[in-house]
Parts: sequence; structure tokens; C-alpha cells
Amino acid sequence: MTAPFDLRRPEGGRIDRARAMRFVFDGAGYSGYAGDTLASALLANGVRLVARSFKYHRPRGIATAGAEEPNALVQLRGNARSEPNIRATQVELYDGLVAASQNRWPSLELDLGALNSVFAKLLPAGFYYKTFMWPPGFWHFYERLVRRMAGMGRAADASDPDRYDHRWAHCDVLVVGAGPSGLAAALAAGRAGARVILCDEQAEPGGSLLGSGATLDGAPAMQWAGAVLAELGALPDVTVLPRTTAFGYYDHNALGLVERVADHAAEPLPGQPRQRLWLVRARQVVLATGAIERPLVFRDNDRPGVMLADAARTYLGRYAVACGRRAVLFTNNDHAYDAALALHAGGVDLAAIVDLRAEPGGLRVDAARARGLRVIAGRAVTATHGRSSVTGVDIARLQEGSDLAVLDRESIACDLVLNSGGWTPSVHLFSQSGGRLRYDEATGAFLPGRAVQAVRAAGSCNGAVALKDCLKQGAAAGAAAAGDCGFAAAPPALPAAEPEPESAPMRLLWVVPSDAPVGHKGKHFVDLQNDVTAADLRLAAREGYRSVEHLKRYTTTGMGTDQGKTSNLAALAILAEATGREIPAVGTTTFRPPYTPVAMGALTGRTVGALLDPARWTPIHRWHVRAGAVFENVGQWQRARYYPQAGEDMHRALARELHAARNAVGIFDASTLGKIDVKGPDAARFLDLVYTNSWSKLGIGRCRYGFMLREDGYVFDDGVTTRLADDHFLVSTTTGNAAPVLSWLEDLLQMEWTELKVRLTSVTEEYAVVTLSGPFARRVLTELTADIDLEPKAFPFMSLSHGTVAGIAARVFRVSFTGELSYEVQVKASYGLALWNACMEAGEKYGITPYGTEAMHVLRAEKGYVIVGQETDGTVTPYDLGMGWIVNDNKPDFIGKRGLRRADLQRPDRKQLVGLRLEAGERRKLPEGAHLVADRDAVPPMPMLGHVTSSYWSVALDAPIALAMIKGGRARMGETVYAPLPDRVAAATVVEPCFWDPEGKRLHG
Amino acid sequence: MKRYSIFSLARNALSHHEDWPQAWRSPEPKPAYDVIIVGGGGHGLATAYYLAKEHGISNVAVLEKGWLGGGNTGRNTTVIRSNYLWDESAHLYEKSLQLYEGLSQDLNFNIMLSQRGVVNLAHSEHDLRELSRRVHALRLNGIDSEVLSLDEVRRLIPILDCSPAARYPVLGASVQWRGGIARHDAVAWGFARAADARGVDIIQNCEVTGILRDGGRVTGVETTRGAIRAPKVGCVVAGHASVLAAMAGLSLPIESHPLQALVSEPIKPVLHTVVMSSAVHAYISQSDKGELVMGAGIDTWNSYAQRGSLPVVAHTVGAVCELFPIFGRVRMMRSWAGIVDICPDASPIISRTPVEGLYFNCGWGTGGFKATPGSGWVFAYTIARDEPHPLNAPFALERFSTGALIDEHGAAAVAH
Amino acid sequence: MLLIHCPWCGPREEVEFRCGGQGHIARPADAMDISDAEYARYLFMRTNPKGWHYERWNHVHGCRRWFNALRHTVTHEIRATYRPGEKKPPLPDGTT
Amino acid sequence: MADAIPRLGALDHLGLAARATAEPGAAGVWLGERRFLAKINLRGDPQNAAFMQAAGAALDGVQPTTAPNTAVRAAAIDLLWLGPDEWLVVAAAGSEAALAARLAAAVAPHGGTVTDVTESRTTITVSGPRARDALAKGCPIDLHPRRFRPGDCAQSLLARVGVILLRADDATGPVPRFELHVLRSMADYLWRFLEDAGQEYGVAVVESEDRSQGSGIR
Ligand SMILES: Cc1cc2nc3c(=O)[nH]c(=O)nc-3n(C[C@H](O)[C@H](O)[C@H](O)COP(=O)(O)OP(=O)(O)OC[C@H]3O[C@@H](n4cnc5c(N)ncnc54)[C@H](O)[C@@H]3O)c2cc1C
Ligand SMILES: NC(=O)c1ccc[n+]([C@@H]2O[C@H](COP(=O)([O-])OP(=O)(O)OC[C@H]3O[C@@H](n4cnc5c(N)ncnc54)[C@H](O)[C@@H]3O)[C@@H](O)[C@H]2O)c1
Ligand SMILES: Cc1cc2nc3c(=O)[nH]c(=O)nc-3n(C[C@H](O)[C@H](O)[C@H](O)COP(=O)(O)O)c2cc1C
Ligand SMILES: [Zn+2]
Repeated sequence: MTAPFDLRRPEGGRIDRARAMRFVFDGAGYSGYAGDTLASALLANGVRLVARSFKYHRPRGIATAGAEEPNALVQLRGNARSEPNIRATQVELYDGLVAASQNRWPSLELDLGALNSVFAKLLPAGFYYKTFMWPPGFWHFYERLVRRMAGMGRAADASDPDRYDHRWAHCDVLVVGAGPSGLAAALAAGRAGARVILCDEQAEPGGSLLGSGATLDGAPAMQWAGAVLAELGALPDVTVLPRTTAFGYYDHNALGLVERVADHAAEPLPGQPRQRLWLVRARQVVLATGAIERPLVFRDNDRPGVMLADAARTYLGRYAVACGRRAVLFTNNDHAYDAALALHAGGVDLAAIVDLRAEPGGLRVDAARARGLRVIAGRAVTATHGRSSVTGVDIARLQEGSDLAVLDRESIACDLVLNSGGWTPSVHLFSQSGGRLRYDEATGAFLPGRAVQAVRAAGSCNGAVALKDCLKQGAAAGAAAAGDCGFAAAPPALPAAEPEPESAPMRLLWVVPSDAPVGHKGKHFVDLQNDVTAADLRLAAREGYRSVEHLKRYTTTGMGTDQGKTSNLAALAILAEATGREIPAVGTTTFRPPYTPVAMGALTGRTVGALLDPARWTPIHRWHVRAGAVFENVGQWQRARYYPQAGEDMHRALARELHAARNAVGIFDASTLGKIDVKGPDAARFLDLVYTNSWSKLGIGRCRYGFMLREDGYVFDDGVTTRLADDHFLVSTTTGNAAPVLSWLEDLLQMEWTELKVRLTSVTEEYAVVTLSGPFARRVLTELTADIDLEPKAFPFMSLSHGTVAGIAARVFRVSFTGELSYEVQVKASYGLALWNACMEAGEKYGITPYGTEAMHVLRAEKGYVIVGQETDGTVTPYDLGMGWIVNDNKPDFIGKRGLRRADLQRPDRKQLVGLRLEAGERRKLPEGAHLVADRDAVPPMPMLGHVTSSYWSVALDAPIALAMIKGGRARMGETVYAPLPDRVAAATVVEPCFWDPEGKRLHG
Repeated sequence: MKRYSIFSLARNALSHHEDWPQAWRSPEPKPAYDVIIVGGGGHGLATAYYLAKEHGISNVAVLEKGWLGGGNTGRNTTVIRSNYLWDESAHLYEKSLQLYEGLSQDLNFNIMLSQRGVVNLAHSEHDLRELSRRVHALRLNGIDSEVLSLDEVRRLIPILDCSPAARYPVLGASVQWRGGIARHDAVAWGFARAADARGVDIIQNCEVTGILRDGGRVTGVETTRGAIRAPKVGCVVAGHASVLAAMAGLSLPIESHPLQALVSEPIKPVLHTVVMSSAVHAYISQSDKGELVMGAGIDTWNSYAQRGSLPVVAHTVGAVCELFPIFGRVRMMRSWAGIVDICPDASPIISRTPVEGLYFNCGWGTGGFKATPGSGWVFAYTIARDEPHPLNAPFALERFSTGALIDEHGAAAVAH
Repeated sequence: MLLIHCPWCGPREEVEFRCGGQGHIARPADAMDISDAEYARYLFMRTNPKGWHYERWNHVHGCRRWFNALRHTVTHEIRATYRPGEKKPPLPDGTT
Repeated sequence: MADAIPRLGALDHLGLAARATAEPGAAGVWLGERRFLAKINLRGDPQNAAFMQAAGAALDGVQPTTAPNTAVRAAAIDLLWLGPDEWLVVAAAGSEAALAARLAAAVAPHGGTVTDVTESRTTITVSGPRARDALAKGCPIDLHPRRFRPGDCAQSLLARVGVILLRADDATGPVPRFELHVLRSMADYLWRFLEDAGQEYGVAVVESEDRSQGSGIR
């Protein structure tokens, strides 16, 4: 060599030499160019050692140039943007990039974890299962040590500052992969007029053309690609998505894509999402995902400097980087000669081509020989040398019928070992789609077989090898896909590729012999990421893990972040050999999404934080906020729980609110309750069927409380229903059940009782609802209305009046959930706040006090009113609640009628609703959920009677009260039961569940 | 059975690990057995093991249509706990947890039981109430369980977002310290090896295609490898329970749904307990290899395909990122699904059937991994004695007629 | 990620729908006269077939209509969707 | 008296009127609100010619359509298909009481039902050159100009919220315009979602043309 050898070759490549980029790896500064990947830039700087392996902490370098990289995983960026396990081969270099190696301590060069290698003999596949069992119970301690070695990179130490996006997309034809096959497919479909999405995981479309140096019509192939892209760009219905990986193929031609919008910069622009998840529904799919070169499995094939042949060619062709100065190619096929020749032409000294085949021949081999290259046939690389970088290889002759290669040994010094064991088509997505694979003996690969979705494979993922075949298949697939969508098209005219020589057959040799039996000396790595060796795989097979799925799980082969893209085939072939089966009989493991790992942020999208779930607000919400209310989530609704005033805690605020509601007047926002308009001539009949009680005879303007059961007889929902007209009812539901109840009623009407003429409309949000409750409720209302007669005779309990309140058209319901005189005023939602304000103003002189859900709960508990979901839990009947009166058994049918009759629902010792009073002077509430027993001295496990469903401090009674569901409770009135609590045993007397105004004088008042 | 230990490992290292025996045989099926177990998942293998160990019945075949442990046993998120609400469930799952606690030694196979604690988060007053109810019940049942304050949660799981400004802020939690995770495959393999050592024939790639009967009695099964006779047949086929039942002319209160799960790339340990949140719909743990293991929801439609929809996975991952905002940049490495057998009350069926000699153990749905040894133990008892053990008597099929369901859905999340 | 043909709205994404389980289960008219065991058949017992399944769907986030579908539980192919009251399509293998 | 009583719109707390601009400039997504549009739910049997006729007559000749997912648009009324026996009448703010009464009277004899749902939903407008891109971030409907044409409507999801979606432009201009009728309680969430989704393209709040009530609904 004359000129000093610079790994970055003086010319060529698709890098922009005008734009130098500084970057840092493991604290050291380097520079590269725009267009580089982190891997190409590291290689250009002569950085070989970039990682440590998972289990043995062996030094590792860069083995590939793409998504299949098993070794070169780095920790990228820092702080809150720190990302673990990023493949250096896929990171676009940007100015200021910071990366670090992982899984080593204290440093990459000197990694104490490598001590594991010393114990390697004790750590065969599955060793965990065989040890750490003694002394019993000590796994706990061993695990701590084991866990220290877990993982590779680290999660960031602060919340991810970036935003992510989702978007739905629809197209006629989705083309995955923008190599020559994909470009031809997209062109064919796009020209035909179809809506096309073309995506490729790489920064630039072109696929293998980016680095191969191929020509089309005599010009560099990328010129053709550029023209195609320009034409596609001009078509309005074609979307080209670079940096976009199709990661999952789901049912009915739905695919998940992830677009890396801003990963090629230090951080996203303001407002820009970092990544975008595309949910694509495609009528037709063309997979043009290419093929991945397969490494050979030879001894110590993991040293930095051992690399796939085509990857080295890509580094040279695309990034103008020579991966070494002196190379040895180790191959079982013709194709790799192309790479060797390209490297040779690029100035790399090619020390030898070691070909496993005894008599390689054909044009490529001739060409190599013609260039004076040394082709060593019938031999194998039997070992590599070096520590943090390869320094040479041993080769020896293969012998028929021997597991060893010891003859004609020779050592060759080199700093680069290229190897190629053939190509594995990327059938991941095809297989995810449910398509069958078929094994091709000649190439030792699984190819797409019968498709079950509307999908076609084209190009080298479909087994095509020559560029012209890839183009042809791509164009045909694109045209056919468009045709199936109704866009007639002939495949476009294609450029002419250089004629490619016929390949001679490859030699499949899944484990390359060395001078010692496999497993005795050095390591034959199959899965480089998880450090799984050929010996491990054979051991597993020997131990009976004969299913490929057992093999995978026992050895962890293919379970790393690369999901075995370079290793799965060899692993199953080794298993086939070890168990005397054919490869297709062994089969592959299951291909699963994602094709390459997807950031959890991208899966999340923008529905996080405040956008996680709608916070539903009532029309009066703003008032509550201004009043300093503490809110609680009830389903999606946010409801005011209590309104603390300065210096008040919840207890004090509650006491004040309760006092007002019992002694003056309270005001409550009840807008969230579900409201369903039930209209039609059969409305009453319908309600008779869905409620336990009867509705036909309910007068117009009258209200009634009802239970809905499920078919199995258990309480589903409750609420007050009002008859507005003969054929018109207003049903109210609990807040949380509004949607389920409506949907259940629609189900019954649409599917079961289709003859009923009833229509349902949700009017929950049409009205704001303000409840006035307490002895002065009437007085407040009197101040606000002139046209509603509030006299009890004219407007009795459980009835409705229409009129104006505070000048607003209103429906006023005289119902009560507090046990006090109480009115529910409904107005159109936009007037809700005005109504509330008017009530506050008019009520001032009566001491009107807003109360929240907490006080509401206490008030109703004092009355013994149940809350569905608190007293009930899906296993409670109306009888259990002591509310048998609400079940009209004379009706021929209602939902739940038959269910209630079942044997277990008739048991006398079912849990029943009771009240609990504590001993006189006891100030401590029972905890809600506390369980009750009959025997004060019982020890666990003890027979339990039931549990406390509600428990409050009753201001009205100045004592704690509780409701409980206990076995045979109605028969236990007056008995003492006990709640064994962590700190004491509390005693309580079983009483009727109503603690306040049992005669109901107040609410009828 | 050659015992596994650090010494056997050292010995075998000297011979380059070339002399390890098979963990289990791959025998040809015999024409007849005393008991046939259909389904080589954890529950089926455990049943066979305990039939041999506890009841001296070792002329047993386990018939598995694919590879052993390849059903839900091989695809679950490995959460183990016994903190169930109702007494019946609590006692059954507690029996199982206790068996788990000695299982590595019993089987001489390290199943890596990691009792790192299972934390259930509460996000609403309703959640808190339910959680308290459960903890109280468990305590009186003698099962460890406690309530954690928000501060305790924060200290235990520093990476959890406990901010009160969250859309659904964490308000508190319960914990069962004895809960945790185990290595799921090891449970299947450990039972298989130990059952095999006691003479059980484990026959893989052998699908049961019919149930042979003579009048009201079972006489054996038809399989893809021919008919095999036995006076007692126990079906433990999880998602395929209805298919097996149909072969015997029975129908079950079971629906099969895909349940998805996923793992992240392996990262250095940051999460040291199991965290579950039913309100935000996420549960997550970190394995000893470093992956975050996450369970998603079921797809609402019936399916026998081990695949589900992307939005279901996305929803779960979103919930996880909401709880753990540092995970946004951690990446999902693999997702998959199993077919779970869902009962109307979310409790299992371990029962005799109207066909004499035919037993079913199914309906474990989304939560039967934790029950594996206990389920096998009671099912072996039920088959051996032709009557249920008191622990599984409440889980008989009759409950669907009488209405004595054991509703473990948790209380309905509604309020006024 | 199913693509479901609402019999009214046409093809829509699965997220707009909710599955209502097995279809064509008649509510027993003689419920009060049958045994608990027979009633349990209606309440709980399901065919849950591995293969073609008649099932109910609700277009909850669309037209709110319920409808029936014939779907395969292994391939997930939806052979037909049809309105309530419309005749059940035959099973693709000829039986009903 | 009623005139004096303040009405509160679902998004009033956001102060949109003050933020509104007449010139969206470079913004790709233009958001606005149309408050209080009259909305009336109409149910009836489309096979019943008398019902259809009566409804049409009461709606100034706007006949309910049986073509799913389309709206009939007239000067003062939009009539959106919601289901096989369900439509949404959208008309000028303030007209709901009279319109509902008129419609109810007309269709009741023919088995039709009418429910005023004016206050249940508000209407958010989304337009601008990137309107489709912003909507696609949450909405699974195919909004391609050939697939979702002027006058097409759909009920679907947007993010986690159910919406009624109408393409409200007439396709002559380059900029599509959509109207979203969304439940009042979720409007704040939806608005924030859209602002967030549109951020990438730039968001402008535009004056909603009907803030001066009483004009026609377009
Ligand atoms: C994603 C996911 C997450 C889960 N997470 C948890 C969790 O965290 N904690 C927990 O406790 N549980 C969990 N579960 C549930 C748990 O996995 C199951 O309940 C449990 O593993 C069931 O075990 P099994 O042995 O009954 O079933 P399986 O392991 O499914 O075994 C049944 C076997 O029967 C075989 N079979 C079926 N039909 C036939 C036939 N005709 N002939 C022969 N063989 C047949 C199948 O091939 C299968 O191997 C989860 C499940 C899933 C899918
Ligand atoms: N034996 C062989 O298969 C072989 C050997 C050497 C060279 N070649 C040459 O390679 C070329 C093959 O062309 P091709 O177009 O079929 O493949 P290609 O490799 O050129 O292009 C495939 C493209 O798909 C992308 N891709 C893969 N999976 C993806 C995913 N899930 N999401 C998004 N993008 C994805 C890849 O990054 C790549 O850009 C031909 O020129 C051929 O001659 C083939
Ligand atoms: C607890 C647990 C941890 C797993 N960890 C990994 C893992 O680290 N790498 C991996 O590729 N798969 C992992 N898997 C998923 C399996 O590869 C596989 O997807 C799963 O067992 C379902 O099987 P199937 O995908 O072959 O159908 C894990 C599964 C479970 C249940
Ligand atoms: Zn529809």
C-alpha cells in the first residue's frame, strides 16, 4: 500500500463529507459524517470493542449493518432521554450524539463480569434449574446475586420528556421494505392509481442498493431508485415513510408501523412527536423485506472483527468505511465472493477466502482467482485469535465423516473475519400474518408458502436472489395487489440489471468442526446476544428438550432483543441434527410482534397524563373548583367530595356539611347520575320487564324507586324512575352504570323483545341537576319559584312538578336520598351554574351549604339506603338487602325473576344487610371492609359472618355507625358480633340498618 | 432420578456436560392406563405427579397435543399470590402457595420462586374500600396481607408515579409479601421430570380427539396416536376445555379468549415487586433476566388462536407508562397470547361430571399459574377417590345450577 | 384487530365495537317451570366452539345497533354479519 | 327574563373567543367551537312512508335519508343519519324548542319520537390543511377525500371519546372542514386532545361564525 490506510476510504459512500458530526462513545470524542450510523462511525474510527455479552461478558464488536445486530447494543443519550439496548447499526449519527457501552463494570476494557467466563464450565444451558436449591429457602439470597447480573442497559432515571403519536391510516396497498423489490412494487401500484404506503425502517429508501454498488441500465442503481422515489413523491395518494418499521402484522390486514420521527436528532423539535405509531388497515400488503445474511457457527466466532460479509460490503459501499485492513472471508456460498471482491477493490487486503466447499466453482470464484486472491477450498476456520479484537484465524481441512478438522492446519493473521453461511429471507411479517412457511433445501431457508391474508411476498424475502428477479417480483406483486383493489395496471417497465452469474450450490454445515469436539475447547456461538453455544443446544436436546420451543426456552436461544434474526435457523438445524430429524420436521419457533423492539412510549401514544382518560365535568364543575372542593374520581366523572374551608380537614368539613343538611339546607350537584329517556307505547311494559317492581300503574308525574337485576337474580342497578307521560318515562341510573345500563336495555330491545315499541335516548348530559336537601329546602325553593306549588299536598314526596326556578325552565323532583325534605331541580345543562348560583344566593339566609359525595354517603347510610357497588358486589339480591318489598313476584316475567329462585339464592343463611352500633362511648369507626365473627376469641383461620360495607361518623347521632352484610343477619338483631382488627377486637350490636328517622317523617314533611 | 445439585453440575462439568440424563422419557403410549390426564400443562403434570406421590397411582399417562408446558403454563406472566377475596378461593390458592414454597426441593428442580411481594394499587375510594375488605378477610383467614399507606408505596416503589396530580392518582395499596413470581417453564419441567421419575408416561404430540364411553362411563380416549384405555380420565386443557367437553357430549360455562402479554428488552433491575392496578389496567414485574413482564387484557371475542389485537397491548403499555413514566423509552421486545378459559364467576371448575370417571379441571382463566401445584393436588385427590377434597368441593360444576358462584371479579365499580 | 362489517355502517375498526358473546340464545319462555340445571344452561353454558361461531356484536361507538356475526374462532375470518331477525347463515361446511 | 340568565357553554372556561383569530396564518389545524347549535334526536321507522313524509315536511322539506353515514344538508338544517331508525337534526342555536315541538307533533302520529339533545353536546370544528392528519391521530375512520366526502357523517371514536363527525365543507376549497358533536362533559378533553394532536402542524383557534346567534347554521 502506498497511501497510509485510512479506515474511512477517501471517496465513495452516501455520507455527506461536508457535514462532520462530533459524537462521544464511552466518554471519548470521535467524529463522523452525516449519513453515518453510530456503527459505521465507530468502525471508521477504528473502535472495535463496543459491548460485552450478556452471560459471559465476552468482548463484542459490530457484527452486522442492520436490524439483525446481536452484539453492538449501546446506551444512547443521557438523563431522562437515556435509552438502553439500542443497536449501533441503526442509530443515525447526529451532532453531539452520546452513547455508552453497557453491561460492564468498571469499564468496557476491563470488565469484572468476564469472570463468569472462568466459571463457564459450571454454567451450561439450564444450570439455574439444577442448583441454588440448598439450603431450602435460600434461593431468595442467591436471587439477589443473580439479579445483579440481569439486564443489559438501564432505564432512564427520570420521566420521558418526549411525546409520542398514534395515527390510523388506510390504504389500498401497503408495501413494506423499500429495496429494489419494494420500490418496484410501490411504483406499479402507485402508477395504477392505488393508495399506497411504502415504508422502510432505514433512513433512506433503497434497501440493499444503498450499499451494494449494483447498477441498473448501466448507471448506479440508486439513480433509478431516486427517479422512482421522485415519481412516487409526485403521486398524491402515495405516502413514503422512511425510518418506519412495520413491526406487527395483525388480523384482517392490520399492521403496526412505528415511525422514528425525531430520533435522528438530539431531541424532537418543539411540538414534534419523537415517534409515531401507525395503525394501518391495508386492503393488500406487499412484503419486500429482504433477506438477512446468516453467520457460520465456528469456534470463537464472536470476537470483535468477526462480521457478516455483506455487512462489510455495506459499510464500504454506503459509508465508505473499511472494517479492517486485512481480511479473511469464510463462506459456504458464492455470493459472499461479491462482498470479498468489493472489499478487495476498496483497498482491503484479502488474505484468503476459506470456502467450506471442496470444489467451489463458477464465475464468481473464477473472478476471485483471476484477481489473484487465494481461495482455500474444503477447509474451515477452526478458531479465531485475539482478545478485544480478532488478530488471526486457524484453518484446517474438513474430513468426510469426522467431527474434527485437524489436517493441513494453518494460521492466518488478519483483523477482519468475514463470514457467510447463506441468506435467511425475512419472513417475520409473513409468518405473523398467519402465512405458512415452506423449507427450501437448496438454500437452507424457510420461504413464504400459502398466504392466509391478502399479502404477497416479493424479492429476496421471497427467495429471489438476482436483482432482476427482485425487480420483477416486486413489480408483479405491486401490480397484482393494485389489481385486487380494482386498479388495473400492467407492471411498469423495469431497468436492466447486470447479468448475474448462476450460483453454485452452497454447502450447509451448521456447526463448523475445530480441532476438539464442540464444547470442549472455546465456544461455537449460535446466539451471540444470549451467549448460547452449539454445545448448549446439543446438551438441551440430549436432556430431552426436543421440541424447538423447549430448546428455545431452556437455552434462551433467540430470546434476546434481536429475537434470533441471525441465529434461529442454525439453532433449529442443530437440534434437527442432534435428534435425527429433518429441519422441516423440527420447524421454526413462532414469529411474534414486534419485528424489532418498539418503545413503550410509542405504543402509548398521546393518551397519557391529562389525556389518559377524559375527566368528565358537570356543568357546575367550575364552581366546585373555585370553592376549593376536593374531588374524587367516580368512573370518568370528577365529583366534589367535600368542600374544606380554611383550616378544615375532611372530618371537620364533613361535620359542617352534614350538620347543615340535617338542620338547615344543603346543596348538592347530582348531575352525574345517568338519565335515560324511555319513550313509546310499550314503555311501561318494558320497564315492567327490566325492573323488579311494577310501572304500569304509576301515575303521570309520579316517581318510584326501582331495582334492576341481572338474569342471575343479583342486583345490577337502582334508581328513581319518573313517569312523564303515558308513554314516556325518565329512568335514572347510578353514575358509574349509566352507559352499561343503557347498553343492556338496548340489547334487550334490539335482540330480545323486538316487538316492543320503545325508544331509548340518553339525556344524562342534557340536564344539570341540583339537589336541595334539609328542613329549609322548601323555603329556599319558594324564594326561587312562583309557578310551582310547593305545598306538600300539591307536591308530595315522590312526584314531579314543572315550572321555572330562578327564571329557568325546570323539572323539580321531590325525591330524597338523604332522608330529609329534598328537591332535585333539573334544568338544561347550560343553565346549571346559573341555577346553582341562584340557589346559593337565595339560600344564604337559611345557611345553605354545599355538600359533596362524602356527606351524601353518610346521610344515606344514616337512613340505611344502599349504594350499588358498596353494599352490593354482584352477589346480592334485593331480599339480601331486606328489600323484598321491591320485588313484585306476581308479574309473569322480569329480568332476574327465575334467577332469584335458584337454590342458593333461597338459602336462609345468606348474607343480609344490617346496621351495626358500637358500644356506648366508642368513638372509633369500624374500618370499612372489616370482617365480623361471632366468637370474640377466634384465631385464624376463623369462620367469618360477613363484612362492614359502609362505616361513618354520624354527626346526627354523634356516634359511629356502620352497615354490614352478615350471614343470616336479619335473624341476628340484637346479637353482638366482633371485628378482629390488627390493634383490637371491636364489638358491635346488630341493629336495623336505618339509624335516622325510621318513620320517614322528615322526608315526607 | 439423578439428583440435580451444585455437585452434580461440577461433576458433569468434567465430562463437558455430555452425560446428563434425559429430564423425562418420550415413551410410546401403552394400550391402557389406570388414569389418563389430558393436557400436559402445569396443572395436568402436577395432577399426575400428585397421583403418583400422594395416592400411589403411577400407571398414569399425560397426553399432550403439542409440547409440554406449551399452553398457558408457558405463556403466563408468572404472578403468584393467594390474596383472593372469598374464603373458598383464599383457602385453595393458599394451599397452592404453600406447596409452591417447598416445590423446588420437592421436585429437585429450581423453579425460582421469588417471593418479592405483590402490590395492588388503589386509585379511588371504591378501590380502597375493596382493598380493605380483602385484606381484612385474608388476615382472618391467616393469610399474610396488609394495607400500605401512600408513603409506604412510594418508598417501596420509588419509580412509581405517586403524584396527586395524576389522572388517577395512587391513593394506597395492599401487599402480600409472600406473593411473587416463579419461572413458569421450570414449573412444567420440574413436574414433568418428577412425575416421569415416578413412572408417569408423558406423551407429547398426542392429541385427544375423542372420549370413549360405555353408557355413562368413560373407558378411554381416542388420540392422534390411537385409542388409549383408562377407567378414569382427567381433562386439564385450559382454553380447550369446551372442545374436550363437547367430545363427551357436555357443555361447560366456559368461554375461550385470547389473553396477551409482553416483555420489554432486558434492563438492569429497577422494579423489585409485582405491581398490579386494576383501575389503570396494568400489571408488571421484572424477571431475573431483566425483562419487564406485563400482562394485557383479554380480547372480548372468543378465540382459539394465540393472537390478539394491537390496541389491547397498546392500552396496557399506556397504563404502564402512566404508572412508570421512566419506561417510555424502554422497548417492547415480544408480545404473545394464550387462550384462557373464562368462567362466569372468574373461578375455576374442579369437578366430577355427569359421565362417570370423567373429571374436569378448567376455568382458571387469567389466573391459574399460581394455582398449579394446589390444583394438581386437589385434582389428584378428586380423581383418586372419586370425590372432591373439601378444598375443591365448592368449585364443582353444580354451583352453576344452584347459584353458589364464587365471584372473584371484584365488586362492581359503580357508585352514586 | 378485526375489521367488522356493521350491517348498517359498513366496515369499521374493532375498537368501535363490543362483542356480546354467543348469539341466538333464546331466553326460555318457560323459565319458571324448568329446573335450576336447565336454567343454568341458558345462563351460563356456552358452545364456545373451536371453529365457526355465531356471535353478537354491538356497534357501541357507531350506530349503537346490535347484530349477529358468523366468525371463525381460529382464523378470525368473519363470514357474515347480519341484522337481528335476519336468518342465520349456514355454516360454511354446509351444516347449520 | 330568561334572556338575562347567563348560559354556560361546555368550553367557555377556555376563553376561546378571546384567542380566536381571523387569520390562521401558517397553522395547519384550525379549531373552533359552535355553541348551542340546536340538536334534536329523531327516531322513526324509515319504511313508514308517512313518518318519512311527516318528518320531511316538518323539517322544511329536508327528508331523512336512509343512506347510512350521510347527512342531508340544507340552508338551515343538517340532518345526519345516526342509525337505521335514528337521525340527528342540527339547526340554528335557539331554534330547538320550536323545532322539537313542531317535529314531535308531526311524527308522533306515525310512531316517531323526538328528543331534544341540544345541551348534551357541543360542536367543535376542525379545519385547515392538516385537519385530516390531526383527526387521524385519534379517529379510526378513513377520512380520505374520496372516502369521506362532503356531507358524509359517521359516529366513531376520537381518542377515547365518542363523536359524531360530519364533513361540513363543500369540497370546492382546498381545506376540508369537519364538525364534531361531542358530549358536553368530554368536550374539554377532546379540545385538549385536538390541540395536542395539532401541535405538530400548528394550531389556530378560529372565530366560530355563529357566535352571533340567530344566523343560519352554516
Ligand atoms: C398471557 C397470560 C398471562 C397469565 N398470567 C398469569 C399470572 O400472572 N398468574 C397466574 O396465576 N396465572 C396467569 N395466567 C393463567 C395461567 O397461565 C393458566 O391458568 C394456567 O397456566 C393453566 O394451566 P393449565 O395446565 O391448566 O393449562 P395449559 O398450560 O394451557 O395446559 C393445557 C394443555 O392442554 C393441551 N391440550 C389441549 N387440548 C388437548 C387435546 N385435545 N389433547 C391433548 N392435549 C390438549 C394444551 O396443548 C396445553 O398444553 C396467565 C395466562 C395467560 C395466557
Ligand atoms: N440471497 C439473497 O437473498 C441475496 C444475497 C445478496 C444480495 N441480494 C440482493 O439484495 C437485493 C434484495 O432486494 P429486496 O428489495 O428484496 O431487499 P432489500 O434488502 O434490498 O430491501 C429490504 C428493505 O426492507 C427493509 N425492511 C425489512 N424489514 C422491514 C420492516 N419490518 N419494516 C420496514 N422495513 C423493513 C430493509 O431495511 C430494507 O431496506 C437484491 O438486489 C438482491 O440481488 C440478495
Ligand atoms: C415470563 C415470561 C418471560 C418471557 N421472556 C422472554 C424473553 O426474555 N425473550 C423472549 O423472546 N420471549 C420471552 N417470553 C415470551 C416467549 O418467547 C413466548 O413468546 C411465549 O412463551 C409464548 O409462546 P409463543 O410466542 O411461542 O407462542 C417470555 C414469556 C414469559 C411467559
Ligand atoms: Zn353501525
